[in-house]
Amino acid sequence: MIDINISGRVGRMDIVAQFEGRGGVTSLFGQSGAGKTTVTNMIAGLATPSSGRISVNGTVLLDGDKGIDLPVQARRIGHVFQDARLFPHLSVRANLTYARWAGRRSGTRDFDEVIDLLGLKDLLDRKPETLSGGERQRVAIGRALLSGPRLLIMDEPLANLDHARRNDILPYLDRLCVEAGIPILYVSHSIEEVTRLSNTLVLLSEGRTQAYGPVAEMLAREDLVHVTGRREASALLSGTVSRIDATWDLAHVDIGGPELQIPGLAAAAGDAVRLRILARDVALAAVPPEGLSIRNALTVTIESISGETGPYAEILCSLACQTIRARITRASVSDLGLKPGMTVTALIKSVSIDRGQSTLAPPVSVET
Amino acid sequence: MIDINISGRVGRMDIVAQFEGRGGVTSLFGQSGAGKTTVTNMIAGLATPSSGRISVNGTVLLDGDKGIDLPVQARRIGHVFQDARLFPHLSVRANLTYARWAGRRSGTRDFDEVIDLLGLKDLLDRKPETLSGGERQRVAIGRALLSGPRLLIMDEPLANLDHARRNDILPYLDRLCVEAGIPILYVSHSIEEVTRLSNTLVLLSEGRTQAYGPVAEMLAREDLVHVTGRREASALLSGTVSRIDATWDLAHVDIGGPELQIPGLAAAAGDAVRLRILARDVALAAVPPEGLSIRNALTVTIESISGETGPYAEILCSLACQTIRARITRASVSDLGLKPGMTVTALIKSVSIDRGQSTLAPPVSVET
Amino acid sequence: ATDERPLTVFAAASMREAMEAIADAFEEETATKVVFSFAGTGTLARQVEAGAPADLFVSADAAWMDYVRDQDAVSADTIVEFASNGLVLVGLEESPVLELSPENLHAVLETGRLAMADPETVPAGRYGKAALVTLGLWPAVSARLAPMENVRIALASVARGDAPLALVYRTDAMVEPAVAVVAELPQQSHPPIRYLAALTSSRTHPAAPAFLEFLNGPRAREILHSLGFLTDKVN
Amino acid sequence: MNFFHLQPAEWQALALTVKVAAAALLVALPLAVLVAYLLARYRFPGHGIVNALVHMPLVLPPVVTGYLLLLAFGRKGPVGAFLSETFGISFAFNWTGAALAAGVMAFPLMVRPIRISFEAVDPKLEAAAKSLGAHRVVAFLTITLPLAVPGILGGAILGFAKAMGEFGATITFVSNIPGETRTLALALYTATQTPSGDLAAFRLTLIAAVVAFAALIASEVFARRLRRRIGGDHD
Amino acid sequence: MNFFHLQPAEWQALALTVKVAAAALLVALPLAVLVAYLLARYRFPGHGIVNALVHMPLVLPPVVTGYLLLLAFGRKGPVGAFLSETFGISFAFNWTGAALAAGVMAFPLMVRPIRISFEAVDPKLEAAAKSLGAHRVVAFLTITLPLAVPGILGGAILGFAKAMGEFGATITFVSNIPGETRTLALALYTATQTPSGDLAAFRLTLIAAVVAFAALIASEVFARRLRRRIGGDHD
Ligand SMILES: Nc1ncnc2c1ncn2[C@@H]1O[C@H](COP(=O)(O)OP(=O)(O)OP(=O)(O)O)[C@@H](O)[C@H]1O
Ligand SMILES: Nc1ncnc2c1ncn2[C@@H]1O[C@H](COP(=O)(O)OP(=O)(O)OP(=O)(O)O)[C@@H](O)[C@H]1O
Ligand SMILES: [Mg+2]
Ligand SMILES: [Mg+2]
Repeated sequence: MIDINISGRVGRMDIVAQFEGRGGVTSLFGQSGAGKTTVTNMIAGLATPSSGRISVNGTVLLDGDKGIDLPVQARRIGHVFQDARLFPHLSVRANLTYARWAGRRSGTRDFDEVIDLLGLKDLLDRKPETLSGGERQRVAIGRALLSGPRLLIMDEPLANLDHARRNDILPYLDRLCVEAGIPILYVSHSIEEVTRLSNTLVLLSEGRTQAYGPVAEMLAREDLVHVTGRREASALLSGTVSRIDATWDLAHVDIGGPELQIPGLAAAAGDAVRLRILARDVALAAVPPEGLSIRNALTVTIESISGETGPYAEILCSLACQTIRARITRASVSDLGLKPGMTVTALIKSVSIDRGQSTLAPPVSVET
Repeated sequence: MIDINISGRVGRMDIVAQFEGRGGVTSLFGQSGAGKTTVTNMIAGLATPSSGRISVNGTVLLDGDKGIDLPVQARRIGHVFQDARLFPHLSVRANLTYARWAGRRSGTRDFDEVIDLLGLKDLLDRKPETLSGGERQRVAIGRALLSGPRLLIMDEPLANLDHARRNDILPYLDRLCVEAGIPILYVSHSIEEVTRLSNTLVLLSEGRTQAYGPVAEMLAREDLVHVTGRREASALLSGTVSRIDATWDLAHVDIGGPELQIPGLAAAAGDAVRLRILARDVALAAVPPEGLSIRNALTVTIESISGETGPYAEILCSLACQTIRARITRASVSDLGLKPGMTVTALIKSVSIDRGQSTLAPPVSVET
Repeated sequence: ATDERPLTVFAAASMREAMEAIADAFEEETATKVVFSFAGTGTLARQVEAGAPADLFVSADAAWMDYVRDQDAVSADTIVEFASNGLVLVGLEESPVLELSPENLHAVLETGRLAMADPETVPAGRYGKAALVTLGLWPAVSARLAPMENVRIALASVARGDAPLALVYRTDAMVEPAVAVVAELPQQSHPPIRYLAALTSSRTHPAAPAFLEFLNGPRAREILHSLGFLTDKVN
Repeated sequence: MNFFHLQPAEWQALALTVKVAAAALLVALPLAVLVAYLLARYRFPGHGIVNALVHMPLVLPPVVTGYLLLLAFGRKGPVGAFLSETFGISFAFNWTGAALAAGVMAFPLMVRPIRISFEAVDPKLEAAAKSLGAHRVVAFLTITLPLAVPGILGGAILGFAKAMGEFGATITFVSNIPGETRTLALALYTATQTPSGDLAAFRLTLIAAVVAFAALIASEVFARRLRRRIGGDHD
Repeated sequence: MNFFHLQPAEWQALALTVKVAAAALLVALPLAVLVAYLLARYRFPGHGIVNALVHMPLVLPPVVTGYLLLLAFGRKGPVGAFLSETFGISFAFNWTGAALAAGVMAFPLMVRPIRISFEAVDPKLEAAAKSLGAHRVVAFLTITLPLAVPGILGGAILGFAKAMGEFGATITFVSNIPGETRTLALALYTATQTPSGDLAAFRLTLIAAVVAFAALIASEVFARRLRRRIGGDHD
């Protein structure tokens, strides 16, 4: 639980940020220069808002009215800065353990575990100056993870990391939220990262929070497409793993009636999962087709068709209490004669689903 | 044309880099810590290789044997550093125009054009310290663009930028290569960016160039998947725009027989284009299906099926001298009874193609 | 003879008051302006040797005058001795008169030091040491010395109570109201304290000989006398 | 006498000089670090006055500073009286006084480079340290202080060199007592004040030069090692 | 006489002091910047010796430095004779000599802070400038030099303050000639040479303090404005 309501000013920009994260990962999403870093700095106590209230898991860090203003060192926020900000005179090891020896904080994370995760084993005795860009970023993440924080702020922590490394780190952050119950405030300009990770999405634009709420809801909101971006429109499906097909390595996920077959999902039967399905990965068929390599064919009802200018149309479909989005060409809408109310088949390539979008659903956010 | 053959040492890592870029964008791709930045520094003259030869468009910048070693300021390389490296005491404007007033270089790029592209108009009188991470990166790009370089080195220049901004900048870089004939050496850990932009892909691992060559070739090479990454296997199709369907805003692209319909392609009839098609966006059908929203159904012949462990299989298909890759589940391979030699239908959602992967093919690289 | 340029005199800093008074009188009489460069005699001697633009050199120490004479930096035949001085011991204003004996000195210096000009570097100190040796007092005080860079500071340290006793010129004792003379050292106990003046070899001012003469004349003697200098020898 | 063989008096002066300079450094350096930090990071009322006070010993002739020290720290001086009554500490005519004079004179030379280094340390790093739980004092000690080492070392070098060479304030404040306050600088001065002292002065100059040279080399080596350790070495 | 009304002699000394200090700064600062840059960025043979030479005036008592200057730059000194014959420049006993002495004494105080600032400038920025086509000299002038301004300013302040207060080397080298070489510091010394000079000394101390204070305030304001301009202000 984080509860933020602050306002202030930096340069010529007014900052007005008001949002709640109900647990798990809260993502701060916005364009370059939208004020994301500034907001995190105010929360961490590094910049002073002119007024407001900040509380994390019930602990009030700032309350302008009550005169509460915890100093930085008392806020217990693990902060991964956008610019790494490693201590140049200390070895990587001393940087990583700084909170322990200088901050008297006993991290709950195991040192070796974090080192392993971030691939820092060979760098421990080096000085930050000799590290590559990505290495520096990883050390910064490790330092924050090992500081025993009550809240983790991560400002574009994966910008310089390759996909393989990202895919190691993201599930770890997931687990951190779930197991250790540490809320994460995650800043990113990558909607993929954001939707993959977050429970709550906060949209920031020109210093103001435009809207916030559960990721699925935010992505579905038409009025926010200018911020979330048309291109990556998607839907989130919640479901439960009904069984694991070991032969073909497919997980069968019950999404409230129909089943989806998902490859490469690290889950066990009974787990609650969230599946992010990109609109552009969903095709529609007027009649259920045969002999396709596409394994997931769902019978859905067309709710609405938003046909703007440009080549695309966005089709909102419903199935068993859930919503799915399809993005097809306007030409196809016309060819197939699609209309709201029609029953069609939504085709989803199994392979498309497993793109790092599927995660164990954090318990706090079972939205169904 | 850039021609690199250098070796040297940094810390405990030996650098051995040998590659040629035949024009356009040459991408240096490798994991964090692979030595990408070090190689670019050696090319720029900021680190000294122990031996080697560097030439750009025929001009020799370094030749250990002949004793040629141009100093940094004579190499005329526009360098976008991974860490921006703006001059902290100068305004954004003075940073951008530094090459002009301090380096006596008359840039060929128009100042206003670059400012517009990068959205820097409101920042011109600010000091770097007050810029956000993304703003800083954009200024660094602008500074390099305006330096009238004979070679542009860009070290992860878009890491902190949102998609919208990326999609403004990437086509510009494209044009820069084509129109101004300035080769670009591009460092990135994002295979998407790399394949979208590059003509030549150089794979770097542990300080050594593993392989280099045309992007399509490199992505198709099975022995390099551990570097290029399994997940994003793809194929590049070369073609010519045959006509533009204005009603539905679709470009029809002739790929040597069959035609593909592509939305949102900024091209005119007659243009040569390259289409990157991700393996995971290709589905296969045993019989040509009817009534689908999927517009591109190509008749192809299965060349090979690589069915490894794990849920996936990789199908290499050929059509009209070109190759296309499909990634489907092993379960589907079995269900449909796919075998090499079979003729099947490859289904490609039109919408999937337009993901920033399609570019005007730089004239130097018409590989067909 | 008047000249636009002032006459330049390099004079020992300890002579400042006297020299300025004499210069004023000289100017009154001849309308020739005199300027001084005051510093330690040793410093000035080396400068005169190095060709300083001095017309006259006034030394508080015969040894340094010999030195510059040997270097031909002053005209040997112009050296005159125009004043001399005596040595006294001073204490704080109400201090009783002190009988000069090792025991007495010992008693006074038990808790404090004898402030005096540095016996090794400053002429006043050299004379003082010679006197103390002659009087057999040296062993009693040598361990309790506070050698000072100049006499003024020695005086000041008594005036401030840092030292109970200072050995200074009688001229100095006369001008510091906070101290009182507790003993005079006999003139015979030390080499004569002589103030010498000479024209430098590099002099350029036509009035230089006139000023040297004036310095050695009755008007100057009067002034010197009023400030506590001994001029009887010259008389 | 072998030219390269130090005489006892020279040894004494050398040892005393090192003792005085080291003591001055030891006491003044931490204070200088504190003052430099305050001046660099805070704007408090009186900022300008503190800054001016720090620089005063540089602007005033050393003799004046020495004299002011004498007034304040002498036996009867307000501070001196208090210190001697309360703690039994006395600076008058004592090597500790020489160290005090050297420390005061060296102080501005230490504060400025240290302040420059503090100003060059990015306060964001200290903020990062605090966000990791470090108390502001701990953050200062573990981050800002080590990063300011080039300035602290530079200040220490200037301060030590100055303390070794300090002359005017020392001789005025604590006199020129062999074995107690006669440092190399004072011994050297002593030698130059005698017409025949040239050889001795030359020897002492050599000794001072050699010591200073050794100290400098040592500090450079130390600085280079430290810079490598703190990773600021850009070579 | 109004206490707050400066006397002609005081005016003269004040004007001279500012002239001497400014001249010393003007000539020595560029040289100090050059030497500091060389010491900071290059390891050449003789690095240690240059470094030691720079610090020498700090370690030696000023009197010795002044004496060495007298030997070298005096009318009969090798350098002095050469300069005066070839260029007609003479340092002996005129204000340019005072400036020379002040400059030499201030030199080490300037070099160290400047060197610290140079060492703190990331050489990668200069490399970036070169990659944008700037010649190494241009890159130095447009990047490294402006970024080292805190150190240069700090060095200038220390140097100016020192030049204003320089005493020992000046009086030894160019003597204490009113209107020519009698700066405030020397005038102050002269005043202390007479017991009646206390008031004059006090006035001169005040003048020196006020000037120094004004210079400091000005430099701080200038520094703050500059720091804001170069964006290094972290507040
Ligand atoms: N000290 C300052 N003076 C003036 N403007 C400032 C200052 N600090 C920040 N800004 C401006 O405030 C805006 C918000 O900055 P912030 O760093 O919070 O952006 P951001 O959302 O983190 O962007 P990015 O994704 O590029 O890092 C930017 O436009 C920035 O230029
Ligand atoms: N001065 C040095 N001393 C020791 N090792 C160094 C030094 N400089 C670089 N290295 C190491 O060399 C390797 C290559 O560094 P480089 O910066 O070229 O990597 P990179 O490919 O650019 O990585 P990234 O994508 O993370 O920026 C890294 O492992 C780095 O730690
Ligand atoms: Mg930011
Ligand atoms: Mg790199």
